[in-house]
Amino acid sequence: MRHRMSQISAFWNARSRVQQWGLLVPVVVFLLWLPVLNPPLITTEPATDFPIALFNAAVLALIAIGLNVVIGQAGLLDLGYVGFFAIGAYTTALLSSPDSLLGVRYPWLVIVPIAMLVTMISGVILGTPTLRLRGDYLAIVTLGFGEIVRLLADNIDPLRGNRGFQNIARPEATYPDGSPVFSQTDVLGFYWLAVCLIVIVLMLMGNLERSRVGRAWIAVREDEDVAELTGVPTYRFKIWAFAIGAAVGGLSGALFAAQVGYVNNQRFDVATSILYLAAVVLGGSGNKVGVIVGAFLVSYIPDRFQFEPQYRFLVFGLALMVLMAFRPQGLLGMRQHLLTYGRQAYRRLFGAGAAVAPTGMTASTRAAGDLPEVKPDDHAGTSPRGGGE
Amino acid sequence: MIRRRLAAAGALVAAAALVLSGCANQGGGEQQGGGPQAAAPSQPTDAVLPAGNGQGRCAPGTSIGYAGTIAGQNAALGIAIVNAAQLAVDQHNQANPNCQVTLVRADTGGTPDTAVGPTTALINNPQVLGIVGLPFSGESRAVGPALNAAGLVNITPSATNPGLTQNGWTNFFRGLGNDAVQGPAIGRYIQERLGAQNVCVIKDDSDYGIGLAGQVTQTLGPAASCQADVKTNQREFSAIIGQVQQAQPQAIFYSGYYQEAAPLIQQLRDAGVQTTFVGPDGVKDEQYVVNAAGSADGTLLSCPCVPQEGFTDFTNAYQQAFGVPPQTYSAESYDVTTILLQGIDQGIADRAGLLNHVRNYNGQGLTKRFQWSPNGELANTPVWMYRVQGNQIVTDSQIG
Amino acid sequence: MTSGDTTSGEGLLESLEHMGAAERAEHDAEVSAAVAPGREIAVGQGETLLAVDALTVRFGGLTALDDVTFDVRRGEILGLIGPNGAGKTTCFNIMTGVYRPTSGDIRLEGRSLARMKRYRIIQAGVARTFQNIRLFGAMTALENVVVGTDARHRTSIPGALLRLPRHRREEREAVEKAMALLEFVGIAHRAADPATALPYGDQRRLEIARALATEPKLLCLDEPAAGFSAAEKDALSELILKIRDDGYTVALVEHDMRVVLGVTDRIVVLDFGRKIADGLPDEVRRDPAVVAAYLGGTVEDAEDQEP
Amino acid sequence: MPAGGGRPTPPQERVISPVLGLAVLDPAVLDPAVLAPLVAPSEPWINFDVGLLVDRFWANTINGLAYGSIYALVALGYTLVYGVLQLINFAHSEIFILGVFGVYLTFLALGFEPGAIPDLPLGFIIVDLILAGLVAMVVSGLAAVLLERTAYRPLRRRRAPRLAFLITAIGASFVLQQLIRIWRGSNPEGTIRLLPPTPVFEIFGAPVTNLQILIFVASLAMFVVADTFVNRTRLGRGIRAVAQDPDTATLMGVNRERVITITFLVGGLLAGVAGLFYLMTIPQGAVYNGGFLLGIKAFTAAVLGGIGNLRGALLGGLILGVAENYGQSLFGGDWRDVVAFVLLVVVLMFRPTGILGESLARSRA
Repeated sequence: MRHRMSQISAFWNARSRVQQWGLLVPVVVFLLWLPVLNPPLITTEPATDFPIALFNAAVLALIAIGLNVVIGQAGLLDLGYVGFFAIGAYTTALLSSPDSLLGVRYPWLVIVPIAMLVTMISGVILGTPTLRLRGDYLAIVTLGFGEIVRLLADNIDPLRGNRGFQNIARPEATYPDGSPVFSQTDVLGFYWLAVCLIVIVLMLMGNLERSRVGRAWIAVREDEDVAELTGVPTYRFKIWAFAIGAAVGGLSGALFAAQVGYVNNQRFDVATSILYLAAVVLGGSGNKVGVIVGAFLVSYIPDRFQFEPQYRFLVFGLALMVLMAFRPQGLLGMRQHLLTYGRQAYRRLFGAGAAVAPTGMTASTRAAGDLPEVKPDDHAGTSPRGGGE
Repeated sequence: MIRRRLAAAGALVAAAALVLSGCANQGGGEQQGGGPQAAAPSQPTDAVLPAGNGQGRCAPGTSIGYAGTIAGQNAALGIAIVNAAQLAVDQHNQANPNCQVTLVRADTGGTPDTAVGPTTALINNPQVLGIVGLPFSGESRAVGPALNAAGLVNITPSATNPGLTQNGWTNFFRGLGNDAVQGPAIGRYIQERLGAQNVCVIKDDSDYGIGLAGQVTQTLGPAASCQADVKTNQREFSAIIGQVQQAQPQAIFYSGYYQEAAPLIQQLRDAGVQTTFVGPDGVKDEQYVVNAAGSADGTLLSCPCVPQEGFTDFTNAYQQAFGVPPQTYSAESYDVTTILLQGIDQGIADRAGLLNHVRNYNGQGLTKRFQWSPNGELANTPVWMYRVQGNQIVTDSQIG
Repeated sequence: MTSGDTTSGEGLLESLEHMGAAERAEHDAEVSAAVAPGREIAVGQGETLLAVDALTVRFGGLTALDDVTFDVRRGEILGLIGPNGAGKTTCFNIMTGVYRPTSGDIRLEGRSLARMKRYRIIQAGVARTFQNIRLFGAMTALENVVVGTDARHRTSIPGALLRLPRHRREEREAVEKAMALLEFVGIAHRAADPATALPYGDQRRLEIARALATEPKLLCLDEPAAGFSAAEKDALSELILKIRDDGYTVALVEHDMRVVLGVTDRIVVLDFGRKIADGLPDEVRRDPAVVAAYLGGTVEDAEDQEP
Repeated sequence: MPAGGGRPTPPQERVISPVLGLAVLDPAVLDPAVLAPLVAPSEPWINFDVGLLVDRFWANTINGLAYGSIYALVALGYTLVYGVLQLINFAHSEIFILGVFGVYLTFLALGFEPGAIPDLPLGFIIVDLILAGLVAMVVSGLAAVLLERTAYRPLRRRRAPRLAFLITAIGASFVLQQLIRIWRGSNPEGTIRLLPPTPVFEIFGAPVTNLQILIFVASLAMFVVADTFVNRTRLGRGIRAVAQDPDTATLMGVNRERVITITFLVGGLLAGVAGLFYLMTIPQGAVYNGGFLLGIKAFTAAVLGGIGNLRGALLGGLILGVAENYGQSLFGGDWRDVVAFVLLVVVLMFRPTGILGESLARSRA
């Protein structure tokens, strides 16, 4: 499988951007059409509605893309990401549910930017005191943050705890026959919306990745001290990573709240955060396509194979362990393209005819997913504190 | 020094409360006149049973659905319900060779987000004519609008939040009394029969616990003099015990489930708080008695469920089929499944027909008479008080 | 490590070998224009660039630097030498903000660096390499260098998200410049390789290129020759001189005396955290205090000691 | 009577007494007419009950110290492993709950039955408790070593990145939890209590029970043993050496793999003891997911005190136990966990490496 993956990856990296888009468009169209096709072996019915299963997978994919910014790119271990998802969902609920004390009902499209802004701000609020902490402290603090968000939803009366908010706004649109495009049970519209959002977010994230922002994140992940000593304002970019990751989390929360139409404090617990983490790690932390695949597997497999829901989490835990033992970099290895004009630069370097060679060559080493050689001190985990001593 | 003297005085008051409550308890027992078993109703002679008259005819593949948790959180409750529904369907199919009904199970996981997909699958399955479920109020809220839009009749055997029938859904029926029935009954019981004028209401963080606590607090009025909150899965209650010790109530009402109630009562008793402890149906479970490790004796447990020990046929059949005695809400589930099966036997083959059947239904079940108001509440909802005695939950009296 | 010949500073781009002399000269001019834009060695040469003023650093009870004062002058290569534990790297760490001075000050063109944030120090114009090579392993060589150029970039997050014109201009220039720098240090042919896949010597060169990419006024090289063969050391010396000639000021911590004496314009000697000598290489090698510090032997003896 | 149907109470009807701490007693709050039946905020959602805090100060302190001792024992396991491997051993909470089950199953094997408290002479009970504690230590210790061997060692062999260790730990945590669930079911085990707490004496009017004394003293003793082991014995020196610098330690002849095994073993043994004390305090605690929250709290305690630092773990555990209790009295029972996590964030803001600072090795230097 490793070989196959690397072949695919090499093939992909050898394509020009136009060719890549040419290949991607049919894939996206196929994905959009998938719930309509409802193919016999792939469908999750009769256990659960197939379009809803796909929609849930898409929401998880969106979450994974956002979490990937934090974990995969900036290397910040966030165990409380569900908190941002919850804030997005609750913002949507508060601004549109009749149960809300605010007493307003904004349209969903108006709420989405607000929800993203609110989660971004909460990301900054969480990040400001905590992002000066080293990795493992950050992990436990973010875990605490996720719990705090859940507990606040529980404890603060206007957030209605377990009672929740009903009748949350959905995007408003109707098919020619007058039936709503976006409804709770007929989620084709929601699914298409989710896929479109994923594509848009992917493009934007790709733009970020191929800029000083993405490079700063990777630099922080690789060696924070050196990043700073190379002129990267690490603290600021870590907060940006949190804020941007949070915004995507908020977006997915708003999407989720709209489809279900109901939000309460269930499902925003640590276990859910860890599920998100698993999606990212399973597919390949740092690889945007990888985390989408990971999210799809984490969401779809339990829906598809409901034979023994008893053993779902056992299988899940085993899968994580086995995967880490044999393929710690995830199904698809980590690889970012960090230069907007990198392709041109490499091609010019090796001449047009040799365009395939360098990418192919490097891709084979990278796409095999081999992480860079681990330095001994890295393994022990002690990141050297000082500069060069 | 002053504090110590106060504490001593507090102990006296607590002791007095204990004596008082003890008396009240005894009084209740005497009023019922006789052993606890005598209070439990036996199977009504006119109860409608799943078997019907054996003449049922329906199209092959005709199904009813169960939507609720099977493997998720709090699965035990869901399993007690789905088992009883299965029992009803099996008994029906055995007695009616020309009408073989399938029970389609949809595992909602018990949470709102996971409930939508499986429930939608039921909605999209044209052979499903009616649904038993959903067990919890939260998930019921989440999928209620969709079920209503589909015109799919939906009888819950256990969701007791009063708000569920206030949504204007025409397909939603409740197979038991809601918290607005149980709560005031408990409140009155505490005030009138226990004579408590100073009550601590402790609630958990569930929809159920909060809603019921609100009802009880309202009924108690100023007597509800202290309030405390616990969290699901909390196991250590020293702070709450401190609060109770400070308030020195004459009764404690715990609004929540047995998982937290058991350690709470045990730690209360360990701390020397002997105040009468009252719990709702969520606490009424054998596990409560076992887990309280001898501290549960004297606990009063209310339930909008009718004592099951009298329904020997049902209890035996359940025990035989699943190896365990029926649990809370099993009988309710059995009853509402029977009502759906009745409609199918009468030749109803579409959802609208079955919905109509339930809406106009008037018949005796094991647990009570079933006849619904237009918004889906039962007209007649008995509430019973049980009590823990000698490490057994025994029937005390009907309180509403 | 036998990569000495492939890493020598001569042009290594395959394509360059097919160039004519004229083309080549033109190309080199382009490269150095990109590498050292707008630098004029003549202007200001010899004036104080970095002033280390009565610098004292203590860690707990240990005094790493004790009242050290020296200057780095514009356009020179300053050697900073001394036995192990003399405080050389500590000195670098203070210059780049890794540690903060206990007392005393350090000023770049009159601005104090003592309390400046690290990345601000880089932007102010001090860049460094590391004794134990520290590259961004998940990046290609080219990307490593581009990270250095980012120190001078102004693109905002929205600018990057939406690919606004400034972002596109900066990106294009960054790649151009980074390629030029790779060529300058002689590893342009490895531009597309992961940094960690490079041979040891090339990794050192890559670190230098990354540091140069931040457009420093002062480049601090921390034992750049460690682990090098003789041929590699010669090539490195050549590179350091070339860097100086392109208008940079260089501070060099190095154990290898051949390299130090070969390239430095001036040497500061530290011993047990104190400055014991400061002068031209020839003066320093004859300084009795320095000789005494090096195990009582001569500096020539020390040359033979591999660190 | 369910008039509200989920309608919120209009804001002007929510009575939050301006007098802090007396909100509960405000008659307006209790006026039924004010309360909508369903969403009725029959109390403000957060209290500020200084009176209760003062009143319960000593009781909270005593109880917090006893419960905090359990945190501390579990925290020691986190801190030891972290000190040596820089790994958050997420599965340590499951090692702990295995210990709890070890105690429980020993009770069952000894013939105790769930429900009532057995009537046995004190001597027998003590022997049984010690026996159960030993079994728990063996179970937890073995499980920890086994976990290390099967989950972490292969990763070390492959020099896997750090994140891989953490994910494996999370996976192992899931697996252990689910194995217990499949084996013992998802309901808590029936309660078995051998030693009901009885007050022995009072401190400032707050009763101190035999159980609290036992747990606190025994935990301190375990800590001293662990601390002495790490500081005074040859194996302990090995642990410190590896914590300080794994490579140098290896060069100096320390068998790193052996040290790691020992570290996990010691952490497991301490978790086993914690399991005994936990089940004695919370007899309903034997449930498959019962270790999760306690594990997170214990890890919080370890970080609070300064992870990698044994004394930090003890201090952090005790502080967390006490602070949680104060917070509950002050803000209300449902704010307990919030208090714990906010405390963590606040402490880390001012002391980024915890109260006593990091490092198993350095704190001893």
